[in-house]
Amino acid sequence: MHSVDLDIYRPIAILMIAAVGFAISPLAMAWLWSKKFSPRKPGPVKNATYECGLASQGDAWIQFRAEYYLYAIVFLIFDVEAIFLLPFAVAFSGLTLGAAIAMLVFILLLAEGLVWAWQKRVLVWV
Amino acid sequence: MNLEKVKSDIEAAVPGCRLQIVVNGSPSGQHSLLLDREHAFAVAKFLRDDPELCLDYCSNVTGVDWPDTEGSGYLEVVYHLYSTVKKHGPLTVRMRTEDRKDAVNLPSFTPLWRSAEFQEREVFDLYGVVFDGHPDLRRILMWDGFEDHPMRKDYVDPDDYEYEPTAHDAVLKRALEHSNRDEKAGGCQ
Amino acid sequence: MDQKLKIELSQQGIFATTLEEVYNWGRKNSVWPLTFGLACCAIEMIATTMARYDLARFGAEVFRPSPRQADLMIVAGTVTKKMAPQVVRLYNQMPEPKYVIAMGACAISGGPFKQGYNVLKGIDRYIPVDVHIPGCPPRPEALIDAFMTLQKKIDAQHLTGDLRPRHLRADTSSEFVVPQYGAHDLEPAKNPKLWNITLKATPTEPRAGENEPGKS
Amino acid sequence: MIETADQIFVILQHWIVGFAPAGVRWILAALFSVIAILGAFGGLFAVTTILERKGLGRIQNRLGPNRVGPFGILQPIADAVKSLTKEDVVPYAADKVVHFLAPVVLVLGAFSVYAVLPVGRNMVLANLDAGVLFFFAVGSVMELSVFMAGWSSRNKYSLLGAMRAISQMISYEVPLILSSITVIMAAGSLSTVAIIEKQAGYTGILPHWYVFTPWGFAGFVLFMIAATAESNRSPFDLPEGESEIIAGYYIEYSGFKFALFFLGEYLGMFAISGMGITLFLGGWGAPLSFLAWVPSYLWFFAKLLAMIAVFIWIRGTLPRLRMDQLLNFAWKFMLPMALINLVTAGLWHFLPQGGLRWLVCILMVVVPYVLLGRGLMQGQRLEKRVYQFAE
Amino acid sequence: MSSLSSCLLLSALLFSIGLAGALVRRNAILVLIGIELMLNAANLNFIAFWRFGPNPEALTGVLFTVFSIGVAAAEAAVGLALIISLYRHVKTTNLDQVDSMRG
Amino acid sequence: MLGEGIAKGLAETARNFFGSYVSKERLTTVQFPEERLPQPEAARDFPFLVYDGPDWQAGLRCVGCQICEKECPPKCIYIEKSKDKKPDALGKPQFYPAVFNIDISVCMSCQICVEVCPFEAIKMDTEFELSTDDRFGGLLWDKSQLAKSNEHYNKIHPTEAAEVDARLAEEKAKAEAKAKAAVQAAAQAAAKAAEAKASPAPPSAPPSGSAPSDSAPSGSAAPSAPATSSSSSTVAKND
Amino acid sequence: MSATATGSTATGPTAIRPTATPEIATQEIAGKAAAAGDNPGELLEISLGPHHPSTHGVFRMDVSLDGERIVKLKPVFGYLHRNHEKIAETASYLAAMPYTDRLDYMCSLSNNWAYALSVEKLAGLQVPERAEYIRVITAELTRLQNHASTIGFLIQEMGASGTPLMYAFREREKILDLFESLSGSRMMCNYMRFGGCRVELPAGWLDEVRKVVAEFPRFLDEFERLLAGNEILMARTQGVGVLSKELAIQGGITGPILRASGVNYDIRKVDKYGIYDRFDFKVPIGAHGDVYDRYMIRMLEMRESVKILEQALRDIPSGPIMDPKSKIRGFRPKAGEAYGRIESPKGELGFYLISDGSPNPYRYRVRPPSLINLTVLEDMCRGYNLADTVVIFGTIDIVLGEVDR
Amino acid sequence: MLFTILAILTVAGAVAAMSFRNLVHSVLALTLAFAGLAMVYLQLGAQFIGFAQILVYIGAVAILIVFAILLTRDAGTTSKSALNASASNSSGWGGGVVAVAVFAAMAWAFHASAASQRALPAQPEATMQQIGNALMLQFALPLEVIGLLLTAALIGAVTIAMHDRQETR
Repeated sequence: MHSVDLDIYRPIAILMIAAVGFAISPLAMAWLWSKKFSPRKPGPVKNATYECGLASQGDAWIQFRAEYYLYAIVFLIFDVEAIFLLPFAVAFSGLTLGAAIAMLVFILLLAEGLVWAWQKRVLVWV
Repeated sequence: MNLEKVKSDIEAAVPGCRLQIVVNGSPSGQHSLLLDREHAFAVAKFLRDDPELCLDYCSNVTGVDWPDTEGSGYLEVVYHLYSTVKKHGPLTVRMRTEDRKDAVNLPSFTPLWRSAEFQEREVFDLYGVVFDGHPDLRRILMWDGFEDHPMRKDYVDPDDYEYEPTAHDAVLKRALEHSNRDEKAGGCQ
Repeated sequence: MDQKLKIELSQQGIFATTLEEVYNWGRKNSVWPLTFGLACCAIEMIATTMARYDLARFGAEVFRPSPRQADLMIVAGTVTKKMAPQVVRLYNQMPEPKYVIAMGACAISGGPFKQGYNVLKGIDRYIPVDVHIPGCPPRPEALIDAFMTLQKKIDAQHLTGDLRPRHLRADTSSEFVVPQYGAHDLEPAKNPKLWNITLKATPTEPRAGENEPGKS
Repeated sequence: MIETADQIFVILQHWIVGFAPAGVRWILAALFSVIAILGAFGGLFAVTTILERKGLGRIQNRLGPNRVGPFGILQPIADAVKSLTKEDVVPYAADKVVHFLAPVVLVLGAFSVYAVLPVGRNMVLANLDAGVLFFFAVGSVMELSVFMAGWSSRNKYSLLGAMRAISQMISYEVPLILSSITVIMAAGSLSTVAIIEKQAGYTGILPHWYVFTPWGFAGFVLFMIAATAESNRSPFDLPEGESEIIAGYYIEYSGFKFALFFLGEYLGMFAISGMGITLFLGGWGAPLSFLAWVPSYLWFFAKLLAMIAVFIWIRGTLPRLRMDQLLNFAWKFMLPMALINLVTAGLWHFLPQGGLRWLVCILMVVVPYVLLGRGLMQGQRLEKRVYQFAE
Repeated sequence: MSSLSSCLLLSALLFSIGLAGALVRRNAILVLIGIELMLNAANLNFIAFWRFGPNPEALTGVLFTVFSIGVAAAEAAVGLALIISLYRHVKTTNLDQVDSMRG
Repeated sequence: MLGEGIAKGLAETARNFFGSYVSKERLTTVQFPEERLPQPEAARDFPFLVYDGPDWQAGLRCVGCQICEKECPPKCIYIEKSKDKKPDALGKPQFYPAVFNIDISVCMSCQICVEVCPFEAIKMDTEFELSTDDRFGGLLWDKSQLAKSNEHYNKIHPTEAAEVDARLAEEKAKAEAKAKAAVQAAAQAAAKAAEAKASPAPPSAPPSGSAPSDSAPSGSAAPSAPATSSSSSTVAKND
Repeated sequence: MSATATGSTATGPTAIRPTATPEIATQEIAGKAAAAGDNPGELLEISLGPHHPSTHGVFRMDVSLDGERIVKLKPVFGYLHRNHEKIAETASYLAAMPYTDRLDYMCSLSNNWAYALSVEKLAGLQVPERAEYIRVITAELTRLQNHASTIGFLIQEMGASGTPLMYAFREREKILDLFESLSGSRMMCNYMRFGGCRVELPAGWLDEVRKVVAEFPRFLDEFERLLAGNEILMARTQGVGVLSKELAIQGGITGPILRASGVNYDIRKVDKYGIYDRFDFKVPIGAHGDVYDRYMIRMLEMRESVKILEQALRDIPSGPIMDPKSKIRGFRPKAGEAYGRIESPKGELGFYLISDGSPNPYRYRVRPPSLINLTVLEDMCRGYNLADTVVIFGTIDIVLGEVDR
Repeated sequence: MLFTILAILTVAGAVAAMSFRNLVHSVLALTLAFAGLAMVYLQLGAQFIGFAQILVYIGAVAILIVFAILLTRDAGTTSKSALNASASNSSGWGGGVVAVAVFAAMAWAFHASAASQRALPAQPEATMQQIGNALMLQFALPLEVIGLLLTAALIGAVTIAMHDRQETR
């Protein structure tokens, strides 16, 4: 069912494959170099986690504060808003004032969420 | 600041304390006040809080080792006190431990002057004076498992002088001792 | 590269020669030091990277704070016994090829502080040092000079053959013993694999006539 | 002649592709463009590193690298050779697969966005209908790769760096998209090519770039600030904040993997600058009408280099923000400004042409700027202080 | 070979995987991931029916998907917030343990 | 207004950037191996031993008194005093350092050895390009490496060296005068004695005493040096 | 107390942090181990240092982070403990002088002066007037270069990619050139002696100094244009790391940090050591005690130092530079003790010497400003960000050689 | 052909996401599934939806999940009991059976349905312009509703997530 439409993605696919190749080929070269000339020598100290010259104590994978999450929520909401704004923006020049106002209301709704979060001191990093 | 007057003031304020003026022979003329262990904290508190003296700033804490004095010797801690308000000083006060082995306890002045915190830890680390009432008395300069008190006069350096191309005097002696030890142990190679 | 070396290399084939040249050229011109200052010398090391002396001209201003990305450890200052394990660990954590410049008297031998109980008498008791710069502290120019000495040293290294440097050999470890804190001293007090001088260190007798210290 | 110079790469591509059988022509054509993109921007990365080092050097009263090759231009090659031959250390504690994938994904994401970036007239890999959306969508993959790097290293500093990186990138993505929506509103298309073509033409000698409107200017500034943050450039370089968290999320990366992170970051910077150019600075268009004879791709790269110079200049001047200030700035200044700017752009469309439109729109931009700026400063209680002297 | 039936098959497969995950895995976050997968399967259905449906000009399917994405995002935000809140109280995200702690 | 200070800062860096192309003030880099800043006269790096005349062994001013060894704060000097005496530049028999080692891997360039030396024998050099990969060979300097001529000293510290030379010349003149006086006194005494004894022995000056009478301020080689240098070189061979 | 010091210490936006009064200060130390209980996140235990780009060498802080907020901070010392005091006690009085250069290696001449001053007190030596002027000139030059590079490092730690530091070092090099032509060494000057100075000034040196001093305000202006009004810098520094007046005195803080907290205590004014009573200069006093104040106090102090230098260069007399009673070899002060202190760029630098009549000091003690200024580090950092810690630490301006000795 | 590859990618991602022990790995696999699905959308001619899928799901939802994982200490250290529970729990088996049954039912339904036999119609036009017009003209009210929903979700989620924030300040 190759419709004409799909052709446009082909170069992108090739670009992506090439990009992966671009990243992997030097790594492969480096690997070959290490095989041929400069052997890798892992060791318990060398491959230990770096922590300012000391032996690392405790795990790094710990539970973080919830503050990060609040920002992520606000971001998610506005990211979704962008999804609605984009088609609107494309169609904007052909739209009536009423449609624009409809979008303004939409934006204001979300802005209200922002203002609420602002006033609730959600956007305060502790 | 007249030391005699300070002494009498203290004696009036802290009954029972035994003070002694230690005369300094050098041209600097900085005579000092020797406090007894039992009343030292009270005296220090008086020195800090007395509105006339108002020695709110403890500048310097020094440990001194006197191994040869008075039989078994003693450790001494010297405080230099100033006033940021009256802008006078230094008032030198000193305390002595009983001996250098076991009875090495002295009252800590850290609760009075935070600035003594690290310095007292240092004296503890390097001289082995134990400060009672210090909130966090750990070694500060040497590592935790270290056992000696290196600033004492009778401290013996670790034996790590293998290579000493320009050795002489005490250094040479140590290096020689080292090589002798190595020969006994079958050579260092 | 001297002539003899070239001939020797040409026997290994022109490819290897070119490869070696490119390899050494790349390594010597892209030496990224570790951001690692210990004491007084560190200030002169910083001064070397500053406007007047500008180590950047050699492509070496990329001071990497993480040992994983650094090539050169400039031991700039006194290594105390309390610090020595950390220095060795950092060196171990650097990827090969890695170089060490012992900058200043303290790093080489303990320097003026070597009589101290907490001072390591030379970092080469634990890690191999490529270039020593005497001085207390060495002038920034001296560090640049040492840097160029290191570049020359890198340039003279072989990629193949028996003379190749340590990091190209599979049989040598790139890790060195990290000393532990002991009750009186570090344990071990030296890395015997590195610190095995065959010199008779001291005169057998004090002030004994013609006996020469420092020479065997 | 001018036409030929402008289209030389396009003609070359057609000429080469012409030799191939019809079935594989598209592959060849795509490969030609892809190799051109990889080569051009990979090369630009090398040039930028040396330019940055030399430029910073000049700002700091010194010379910068000048020993390797003439004027030090071979410095990046030496660095590449060194990185290639450097040992690759993967910590034992690390999550090895993710650790390996992170730089690859970063480079993949960084390169993919070039698909919709027109570097010259008729020189775009894929003129997508939703090109700008593609740019932002694929660009968001880079956030994930940064997280992968920081998390998989299992290092405390790298994890802090990763958390910082994600917080920062998500916070600035919203103003980034919102400020570019103003342009989309004006251009009526998400296609990058169409946006540039909308900006073609001149009034007198001045071009019709969107940056020369009140909302466009504000949008451009917002976009570039957000772009700086998105590409982790100073003063928003917190994820790798050297003086705080040592090297941030790539602290445990060595050898060429580390170089790939550098590459990815710079590619991201070029891409986002290129998008800024496309949206606000007329893309490949000449800045003055009588300069239109210069090939279009040269204009694009000239503008890109100018943007890079600004990035370097800013890096040479400013200290880093703190995390809370960074987020405050994003949410309490950038986002409201972007929203207001959106409204301004709408207003611009509905107001009749003339001086009033300019006045209203400028006020719409400047007044919130001043107010929000002041609010930001006062929220932090920032002030210039007067000091007293004793005696 | 892409046709409506294969799209629907993929959608059904995704839905089932999501469902299986949501039912089998006991970690709250994984359950949420499963739910996200199910929503995605639904989105795929919208698109497939739009593409192969009777009047693709209407764009209803596309817009439905847009809205669905919005709803799913909101769902994810609230769901994860709940999980975090839950974790804060019972210090686990394992639903069994949550159950037992409640009981 | 927000951004004002940032703009000011940007202007400042831009000024420096463009200034670096026109003004030396804004481009302070000295490209070290090719360009060098002149070192000030007082510059000091590591000590060296001054010798007068062409022969370093004979001309060393050091008498092995070991004061510098004792005073050296990091204890980086090692001296062994000779057992015999050699005539120095003045011709006076002096001890000399049989061994004189400085471990410059320890030396802290503090100049205290220079200050305490009563013989102007040890001075500070300005050489700093000493980096080496040879820890034990390259950084322990013996007498032969340390000895540098008075001309070298004059070159690196002209003012100070001139003062030193003048002072030495003065001392030497004094010593000569004293020696002469002594000789004369001896001669007179001898004459007296002779007179007293009424013997015809001729008054003769000791040859060694008259040797440095052709002295120049920068201390040319003592004529008597060849006679003793052989012995000193045998000692030095052991270095 | 000056009139300026009456302003209350700033509470600022960080009022969440309890300002430690003397009474609760000790409780706080005692309660340091107790972690903040009610935080929702786990604490991330990180050691900053000993190898960290912004710990000024080999310092270490064991930090507990809640997110990025500091909950607990334990300084760990000793990584540069080079036994300075022990070495000095086994060597002659003179031999300790070059070692003092290496205490605070940014400002060796101040250290020289402090040590010389103490020995002069101990032995009762008189310093000739010209030598006093030379000491003032060198010490103030030292202050200039130290403050300049401190601020450079501070901004570096805020993340500027070296530019301010480079500018600071550009000026520092000029001053180091002066030191080198005076003493022979750039950093380790070893210039002062008991009872005077080692060598007479080289010809034309004072003119060189005049040139540098005349140019220095231009650099300060440039620095101020570059940074003082910068919003990012203000945001990073204002209200950060607030140190209250009471806690500053309690913690024995000295130097610009103390004055930034609003205490008028400058040893140059209090002790009037040397000839500082002859110069007309003022002591800038801060009101908030935050990082910005400490930064600005240093900037202002540099301007005051330039003023002192101008006066000293104008007035310097000719004459001898050494007390004739002083001698280089065989220096044996009478048994006794003396504590001498100066206002070094970092704070009160004191030397406490006990002599037993032998050629080497019986007890030789350095009162290092850097170490004691660190006493309140945890109090200043607690509740702030990781990024702030680095900046707060930077404004304390420590040099590890002095902290650990 | 292409569709098959994409479908396999998507399903593999989904299966991996649901079966990895390490939650972060799960999320990364999930992004793979999302990406595969996005490509399916592209293949079906819904360009906008495809990219929106990437932007929202990979760029935002995955990040959100990652945050949630880091905030609940499940990264890499899924507790053993949880694993055991998933392996041996009878309800787990039951869940699997239910899922398979659902799949079978749906697959049968799709297969049997008449619609699925329909031939591929011509490529519909779905330009951004049209989507925008449709959104603003036909779906203006749902837009407002979704705006309300998003705001409500923002407020709700934030309220839930920060409920003990005041105490810590």
